[in-house]
Amino acid sequence: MIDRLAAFLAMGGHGGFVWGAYATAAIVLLAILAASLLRVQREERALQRLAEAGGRRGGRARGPAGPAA
Amino acid sequence: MNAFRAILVRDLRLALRQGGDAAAVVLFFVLAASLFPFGVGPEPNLLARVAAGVIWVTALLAVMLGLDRLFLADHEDGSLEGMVASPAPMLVIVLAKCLAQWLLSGLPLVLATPILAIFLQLPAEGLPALLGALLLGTPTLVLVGAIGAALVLGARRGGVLLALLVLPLTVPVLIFGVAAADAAIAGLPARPHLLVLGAMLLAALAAAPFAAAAALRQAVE
Amino acid sequence: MVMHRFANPARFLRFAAVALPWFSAAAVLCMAAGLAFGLFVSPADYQQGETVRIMYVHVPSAWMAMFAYTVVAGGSISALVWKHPLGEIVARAAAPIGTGFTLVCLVTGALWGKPMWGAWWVWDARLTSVLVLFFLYLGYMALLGAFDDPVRGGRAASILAIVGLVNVPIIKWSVDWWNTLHQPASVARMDGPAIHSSMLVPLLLMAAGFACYFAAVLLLRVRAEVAARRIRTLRLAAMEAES
Amino acid sequence: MSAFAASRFTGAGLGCVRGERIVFQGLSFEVAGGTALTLIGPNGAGKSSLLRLMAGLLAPAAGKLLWNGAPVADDPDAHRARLRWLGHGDGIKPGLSALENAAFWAALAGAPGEAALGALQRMGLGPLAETPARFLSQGQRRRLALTRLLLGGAALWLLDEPTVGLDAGSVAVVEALLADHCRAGGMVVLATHVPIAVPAGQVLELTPAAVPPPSHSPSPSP
Repeated sequence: MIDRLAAFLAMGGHGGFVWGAYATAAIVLLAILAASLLRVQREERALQRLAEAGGRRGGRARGPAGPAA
Repeated sequence: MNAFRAILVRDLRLALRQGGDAAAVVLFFVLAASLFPFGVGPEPNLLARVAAGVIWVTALLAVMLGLDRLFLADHEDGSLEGMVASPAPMLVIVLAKCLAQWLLSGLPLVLATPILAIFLQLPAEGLPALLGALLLGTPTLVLVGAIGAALVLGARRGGVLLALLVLPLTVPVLIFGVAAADAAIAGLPARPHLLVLGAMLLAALAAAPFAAAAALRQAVE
Repeated sequence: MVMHRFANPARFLRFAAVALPWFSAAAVLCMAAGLAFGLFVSPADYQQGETVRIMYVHVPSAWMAMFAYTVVAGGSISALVWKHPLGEIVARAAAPIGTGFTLVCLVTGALWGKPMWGAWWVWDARLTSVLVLFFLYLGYMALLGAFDDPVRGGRAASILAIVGLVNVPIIKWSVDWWNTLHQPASVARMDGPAIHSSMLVPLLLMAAGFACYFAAVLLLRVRAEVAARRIRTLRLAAMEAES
Repeated sequence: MSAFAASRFTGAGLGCVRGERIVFQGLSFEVAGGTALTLIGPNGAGKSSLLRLMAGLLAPAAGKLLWNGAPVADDPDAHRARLRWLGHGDGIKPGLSALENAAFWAALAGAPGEAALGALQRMGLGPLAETPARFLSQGQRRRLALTRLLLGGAALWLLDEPTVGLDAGSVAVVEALLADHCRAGGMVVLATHVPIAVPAGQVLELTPAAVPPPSHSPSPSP
């Protein structure tokens, strides 16, 4: 079993290149995904906070800033 | 079109009175190209092989350098919004300024090319094709560069950003410009390459002013 | 003409909430199947051996790099020509993903070139075009952030994206011609062997997976962009209410 | 001073957005031939934006501009032919002489070259025609910029704070210029912080807070 796995990983001597290629794709795509997820959470949490803050001070600000759609 | 003539005459008169900018572009071109022998070594037939490419790339960079002032001076002193609000059509403004810019920075490069051809051991039979290619190519570079110059108006690092935006778009002109000279050196006809450069120039003349006008319009908003 | 037309594109947010899980699931499934077929089932190439498996990542990323740029340019056109408020947001959201795919394509191209020709970078026609596309992406994003006013940057970048779209075919044609001029016929072209049917399955699966990934992340980034714009509007309104 | 055909310049329900800020909305105005409209209000209230909108430099986000009832957007070239714009920047090139500067704007306005000298004399800059603009004082530069208004016989003058940084003498010259223009049937719209004596006309005050914060009721989205 182990040697079949080793042969598979070796990729006919070009293992470094093949796995390098797949690793690159994985790293770049996951990095973009992570960055996008973080950004969405950060922006939407800030929007939520701002909307609530707007609601609490509604008295002074003309026209209450209703809950974010 | 006295508006076209007025803008052209004004820009030429301003540049020739100040003198500095036009000379700076040509001096950069000659200096940058003359650096290559120090880099790749003075060995004649090596230089001969790369001469056309070196001349073209440095000409390309020289034109880009001269372009970021194209609309900036007018933008800063209020002339640009005055011109946009004037009856003169936007395309006329853009074309007049591009012609003035080419006469000041494109044409002098072509005139300085023979000197560099000697410095870089360019084979003699390649020179006419190279000059023809530069004559057809530099106006295209100015027209495409004008779009970039209008786009970066009001941007923070205008100058270097202009080159980053526009250089990728100049690859076709560079490819056929050098190919024309190489073909002539190899004894092949350079005409097809020059025809392609002419086609690119016509396309740029037709399309670039619209993009530059759109960019100017939102720059003076 | 509604004044707050970009205040809250509620309809889009509802669509995004529904579509996101589907795209995400499809992306994961397609890529898993693609990897399974690509790495295990499909045979090694008689000439290139195992390195041909790099194609299952390299080629789809090239396709996506091109497709993403058309999304950027399409969004820019709808923003400038039809004044659609979401156009610029979609373009702004698609650009980083497209850049990522272009980067993947270039790196995997080098990793494929090294074993095949012994050189990390080969001025192959397609690779060179992708390199120029990479510069176009960088130019777009640099222009986007070069202005203090995000709307001004958006509009300038939209014009550049359209100019870029017009130039992409011309650049591609010139680079192909240049490549045939300088490349002796003997060196195998980048597309390697004719694609054997058993290789087509993983290729298309990976392409579908990348496309669904692109759609999912695009929706995420558009949601983030809409939220960011709403925050700026709220802050401005609050500031005016105080003054 | 050629008399201008009687005409009306009106704006209906105009809205303006700069960046993501709604500068003003639902704004209307009317200027008749021979009268002036003075825009006043604190900074950021949208005086300049309204002027730029009238000049066609800025597209309105809502509403329409009408000239004698016809929408201006239908024929922007004709609109630009009948207006002269003077913003904060003088648009004067120090490297050129006063006459060369004036001749440039004359050519752009489609006026004959000789009109430039006449305009210079009208503004009292006749003797300085040949001097390079960089030697002119601030007041003289402003008057040189104002010569642009006299070229090409435009009915509508749009001036953004024309008298900023001017001494009393120059302000008087500006006021006389506006009076002559209105007497000849022309129109003037100017934004200003300092009082400027203007013949018959109205005042439009722009207040920044004229805009309620964007409502959050889900407005009909695109």
